[in-house]
Amino acid sequence: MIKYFIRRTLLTIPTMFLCITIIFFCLRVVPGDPALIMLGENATPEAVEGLHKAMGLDKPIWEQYLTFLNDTLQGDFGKSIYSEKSVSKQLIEAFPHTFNLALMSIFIACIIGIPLGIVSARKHNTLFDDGLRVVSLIVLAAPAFLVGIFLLIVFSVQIPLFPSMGVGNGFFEKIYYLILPSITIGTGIAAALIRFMSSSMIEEINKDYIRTVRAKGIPEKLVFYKHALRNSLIPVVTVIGLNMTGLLSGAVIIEMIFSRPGLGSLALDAIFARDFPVVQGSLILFMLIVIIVNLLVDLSYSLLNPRIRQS
Amino acid sequence: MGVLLEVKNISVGTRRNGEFIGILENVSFKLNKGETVGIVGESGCGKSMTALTIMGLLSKNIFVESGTVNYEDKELTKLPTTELNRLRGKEISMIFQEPMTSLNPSFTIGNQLAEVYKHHGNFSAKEIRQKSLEILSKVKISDPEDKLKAYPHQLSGGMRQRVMIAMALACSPKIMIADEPTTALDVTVQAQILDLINELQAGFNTSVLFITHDLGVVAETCHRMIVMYAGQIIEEGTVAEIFDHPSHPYTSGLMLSAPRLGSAIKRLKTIKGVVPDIDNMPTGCRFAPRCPYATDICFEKAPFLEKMSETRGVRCWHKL
Amino acid sequence: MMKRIFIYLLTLLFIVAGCSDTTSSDGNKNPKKNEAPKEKVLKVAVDSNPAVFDPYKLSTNSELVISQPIYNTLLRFKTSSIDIEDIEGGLAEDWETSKDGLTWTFKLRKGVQWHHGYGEFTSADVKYSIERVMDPELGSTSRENFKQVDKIETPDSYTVIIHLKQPDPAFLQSICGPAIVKKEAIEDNEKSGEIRPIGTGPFMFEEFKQNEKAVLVKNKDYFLGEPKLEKVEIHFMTDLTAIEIALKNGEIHMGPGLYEPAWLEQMSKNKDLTLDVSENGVFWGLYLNTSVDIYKNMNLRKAIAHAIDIKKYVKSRRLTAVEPKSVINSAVRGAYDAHYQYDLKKAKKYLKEAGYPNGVKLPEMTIPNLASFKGGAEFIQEELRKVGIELPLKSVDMASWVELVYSNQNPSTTVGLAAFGEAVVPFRSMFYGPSSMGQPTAIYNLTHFHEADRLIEQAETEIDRQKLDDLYKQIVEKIHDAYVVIPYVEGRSPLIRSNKVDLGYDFKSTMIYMYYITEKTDLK
Amino acid sequence: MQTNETPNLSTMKEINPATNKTSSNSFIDWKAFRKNRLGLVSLFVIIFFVLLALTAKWIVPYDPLTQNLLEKFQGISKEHWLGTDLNGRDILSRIIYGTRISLLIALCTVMLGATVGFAIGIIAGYKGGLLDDILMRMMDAIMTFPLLLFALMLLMVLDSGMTALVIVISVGMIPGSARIARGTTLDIKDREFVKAAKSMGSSHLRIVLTHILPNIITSLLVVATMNMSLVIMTEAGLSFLGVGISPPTPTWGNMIRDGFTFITLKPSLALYPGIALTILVIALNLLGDALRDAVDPHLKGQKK
Repeated sequence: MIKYFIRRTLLTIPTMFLCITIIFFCLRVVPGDPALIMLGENATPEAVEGLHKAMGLDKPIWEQYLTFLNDTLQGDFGKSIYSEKSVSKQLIEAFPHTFNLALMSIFIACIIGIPLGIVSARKHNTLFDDGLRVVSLIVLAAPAFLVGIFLLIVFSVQIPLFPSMGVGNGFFEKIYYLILPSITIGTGIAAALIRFMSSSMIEEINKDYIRTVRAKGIPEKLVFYKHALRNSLIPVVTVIGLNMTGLLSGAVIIEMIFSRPGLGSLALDAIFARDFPVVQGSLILFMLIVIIVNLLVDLSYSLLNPRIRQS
Repeated sequence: MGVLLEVKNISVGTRRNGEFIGILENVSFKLNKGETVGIVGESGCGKSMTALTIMGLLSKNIFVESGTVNYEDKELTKLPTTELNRLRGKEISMIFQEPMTSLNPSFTIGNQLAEVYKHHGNFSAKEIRQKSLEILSKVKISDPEDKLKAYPHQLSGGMRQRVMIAMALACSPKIMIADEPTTALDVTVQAQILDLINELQAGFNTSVLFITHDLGVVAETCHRMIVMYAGQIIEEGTVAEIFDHPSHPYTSGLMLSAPRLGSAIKRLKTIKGVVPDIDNMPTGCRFAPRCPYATDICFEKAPFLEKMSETRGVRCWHKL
Repeated sequence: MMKRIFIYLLTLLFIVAGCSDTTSSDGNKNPKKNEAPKEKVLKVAVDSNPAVFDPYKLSTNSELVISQPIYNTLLRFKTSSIDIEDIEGGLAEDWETSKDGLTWTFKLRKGVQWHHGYGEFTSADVKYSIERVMDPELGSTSRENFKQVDKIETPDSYTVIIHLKQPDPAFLQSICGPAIVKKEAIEDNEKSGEIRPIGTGPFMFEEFKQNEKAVLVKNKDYFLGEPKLEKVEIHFMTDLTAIEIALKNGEIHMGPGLYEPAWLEQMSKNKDLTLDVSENGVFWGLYLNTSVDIYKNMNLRKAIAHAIDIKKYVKSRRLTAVEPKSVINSAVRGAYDAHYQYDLKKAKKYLKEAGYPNGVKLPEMTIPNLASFKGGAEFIQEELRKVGIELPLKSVDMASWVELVYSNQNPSTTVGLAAFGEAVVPFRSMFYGPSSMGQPTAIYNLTHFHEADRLIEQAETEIDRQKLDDLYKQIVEKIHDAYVVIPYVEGRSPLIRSNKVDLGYDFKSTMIYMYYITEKTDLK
Repeated sequence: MQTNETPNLSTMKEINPATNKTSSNSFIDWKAFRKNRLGLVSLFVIIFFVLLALTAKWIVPYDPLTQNLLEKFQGISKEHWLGTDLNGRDILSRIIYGTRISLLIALCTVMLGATVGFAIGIIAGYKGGLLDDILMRMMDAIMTFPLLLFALMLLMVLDSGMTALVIVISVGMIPGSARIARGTTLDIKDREFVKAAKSMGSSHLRIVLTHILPNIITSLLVVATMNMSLVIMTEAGLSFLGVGISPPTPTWGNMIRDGFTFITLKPSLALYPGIALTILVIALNLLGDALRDAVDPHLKGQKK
């Protein structure tokens, strides 16, 4: 099993290298010059020149790329062009908020998605199942920012139950502030989970080993919740993993609506301000999160499925 | 010998846009204590369906139209699942054809074996472990200690079939239904499993309902045999009687198309034609279109299962 | 079974680890709803994220809002006024100017302390600050206003004498610009890489959290008296709808409003919110780039100018807009009357004379994708469509738009500019030949208009009021006759505050798109 | 005792009425598809939207671009069935006009993304070896990118016209379809009939065209419908971030964006295009499901 993992991690290195290069060159090609933006209305040409030298943008592309590469490998993402604050500090500050949001959303998605998926599988082909399917489709199809603003208006303005902005400090307050945004994202993923859970559950129920279990006289509840559920959980874990990437990029808009700091809004502002070091830093961190999540999914995959654990 | 299980005029089928389509047509037979009865027939003749009807394991869209399955004083087809579950695995158990897919890949053998004991008796964990080891050695599985911790994919086909048998016989049931247990295994393992079943059958004095398409297996293990064709029983009797003198053309056709070691016949005889489709069953005798001896009557009037003796019966107008 | 429990435990563990944010530096760990109720914390919302904290390089409004309470300037406008007459002493108690306007002497306040124990404020700090603004390396946004400064003398620690090469009518208002900073503080920050602006103002910088908020805490020994508020939190909320909701919830006390009258009407109905509109309007105009061939044609420019019904647009904006009076902000001294009469027949006539009898397709105009730009541009596009002039629009993000404008590639531009004080400053940057975009000495001359260069040069050094006003009149006339800029609205930025806020001054106008926060501001 | 080999009567599974007639699994079994009610309804909805898009120019009650600033934020009225927006333009006509662009973008993006993705998938699956690894690593690289931010950056490079939008979003679609194509190719490649074809010396291209492509076409269709909904949502997201189609052309995305600023004043401004978007996305998903069922016989038994 460990050999399997080493191979998987080694495979990610070329991917990461490819991503870093794409990020670097894509940014250099994007129109808009950070010095101009910073100087705003009265940016005199020599001031622009001075800033370029300060930012090291005057050096040839290849040199910039090489310095960028060996900095990144040593984990130093450089300093923000504007505030000269070190990028890694900004990332460390922004990362926990996105991480909490992602985790809480997945948590809510599982709490809603998995049980409803099971129920929909048990009550297959009934009215309830069809109803659930349509509802989950509506939630899946509705754009996240509409759902978000809807929750905000109802649960924050009309019924002043939840705060509409900020992150709060202290463990419980953070959760309290997380509820609305994570429900917005969570329901979307839950909808996908329901559909996936239900179809994978149905597939398991019709497998041969279920007939053996029933022939052993095991009560229907156990047949369903012990045997069928266990095997149908495996593909669901991959769905969560896949949704993770979508979630991180979707979080950008949710962080905007709920005025939450985080990796998404950091990257977004940096792109608009052409703050290359910050963009590079946050996208690389994005990438690391996704790769780690995929590894975690593989880990839980083998945890659940003994056959892979042995191979 | 007391009658253990009696299947009376069972008809099973499904409903497709309103119209009822029969799969089994009033199948009746008895199973006595300690006896092994074989059900033989081509694939699709309904032999597995009969077994699933007894066990109450029919899939959702197939149901029992009429007829009863009596076991001791209970009528199995009407029993609610909770009560049926008290019998299944304890008094009537079943093993299946595909050992590769019949065990849950995510649980250890020990876990799946212990389940049977847990639900059919209140044993302590230690007792369960003890009984599991005992039953595993009974089915001749080498070093049962490791096997308890092993996962199904780590065992060979034959080994898995032995585990299935162990699970079936764990609570020394009165009846064991074996649905083509050896078909998916290669010949050498097939023989070991058959010997094992015979040995255990004698040891536990369990009566076995053996479903197969292999006449050789029937000859070797069964006392009585039933031949089924297109959802009907067309011939029944002791193995000796039928092998000695098959009186239904289909049965004799089956016998002749089975190659015999050392027999002079070079080319095997085959039965021409194909099993009729269930949603357009021929009127009259269902074997008529393929029967060399068929006459007009066979096409118009459906023959009934004529009882020639206590054990013997044939459904044919021109018995051989 | 064990496996499943283990997984649930694992996820729970993650959440606990994730939430108990190791980097949270603020004090109280106990999860009370917010600080002790009695502690007065004013919460301000701004709709952009600060990027720069150097007071001489401010660009977004969030940076202006953060710096305002931290720093003082030598002289300053009376709070919330933009009238030159209202200029009063700031860190300088008193000042005089020599008759020839070349020497300015400032008497400094005594006993003013820098934040965080950086010592007493002296004339050396003033000298350092002004020389830092003038330093080309730094590239400060207001370097242009100090080009006449010859040298700065500090005879003693409480007097500063500034000598000018030539008299500068706008120098008085320029002195109110740059914040006075402390040399040692700036050097310490550069070494530590920390963000910690140091000033002398009523509030001191405490904490900055990227994309979340900046926290200022009161400066107890502020020379104009101890501030009433305990803390000021400036929240960065990029979505206006989120700000509106926070205002209604009371989570935020002050925030920017939306230019949409229907929205403002609805907000003004809310009984615990007050709506203010800043009197100094942002002057929005369509600037035609005459370096582009098609716009060299005067008749075409005339046709465009007369085709836009400014009154209708201003009327549709109701209280957040006034009709532009001149070619520059009406609050500017020297903004003499000059506007184009809306007359479709005239427009069509000029169009025919310009050689486009059956309409023309203008080159594509790029605008940033901000609501303030989009509304106006779409209005102009629609007005021109009625006379057969097609103006295709392309919306890009701010950075790309800035680059396009600076490299003189935008054939026409709509932009909103704030200006106050002497007209010579906007004339110098917007209508002076050498300031045209794309040239080495470019400032913000989008139209490449240069017919009034001589007049502007004279005005730059004319301190006699009568002569100066006469020059302004001629310049406005020349710009107006050239039809290079077509003003369409003077937007007045709406601001919203909770009734709990007592500003401590009566609000008239603002230069930082937000209420000023002073030591008198209080929370009821 | 050595039992000799008995006639191996084929061990077909017990009769299962639903799959009685074995349909060749490469083409859609329209009979089954017709039975799936939800699938049919969604097909009609999509056809309705396509018709709407095609005839947008003629059936639009008002010119979607004309503003009349005095009639801003009107509610539902006789002339304006869905009221007017912030510049006094008729919302209904803008939604109809928006359909045209949103569907156009969805269609082109999916086709571009799917074809490129499938091509890469087939080559990777068929060739295997180093090429397979390289291509798959590139797919992973794209997969790890946050689609929205990546599209945002690309859009700035290529300026924000319709073609740029299509190219940018289709990049996000490629990895998904490539993976599916590769999976199907690997699966079919080892099948006997492909080996047989190879042994008869038919060229690689012929094998791909005759054997692999037909089987993939059907999953291409299923993936296409699913991705379409993803594309429309991404376009809406991009417009929300302020990038995407320039004004004044209405797309559902930028209509929702404009409506968003006045959500508390007049929620319908953002809700109406939002509802239209949701209906189309649901229809596309249901159609995708129905197609997948019609294609994949083994799943058919359980569904209805």
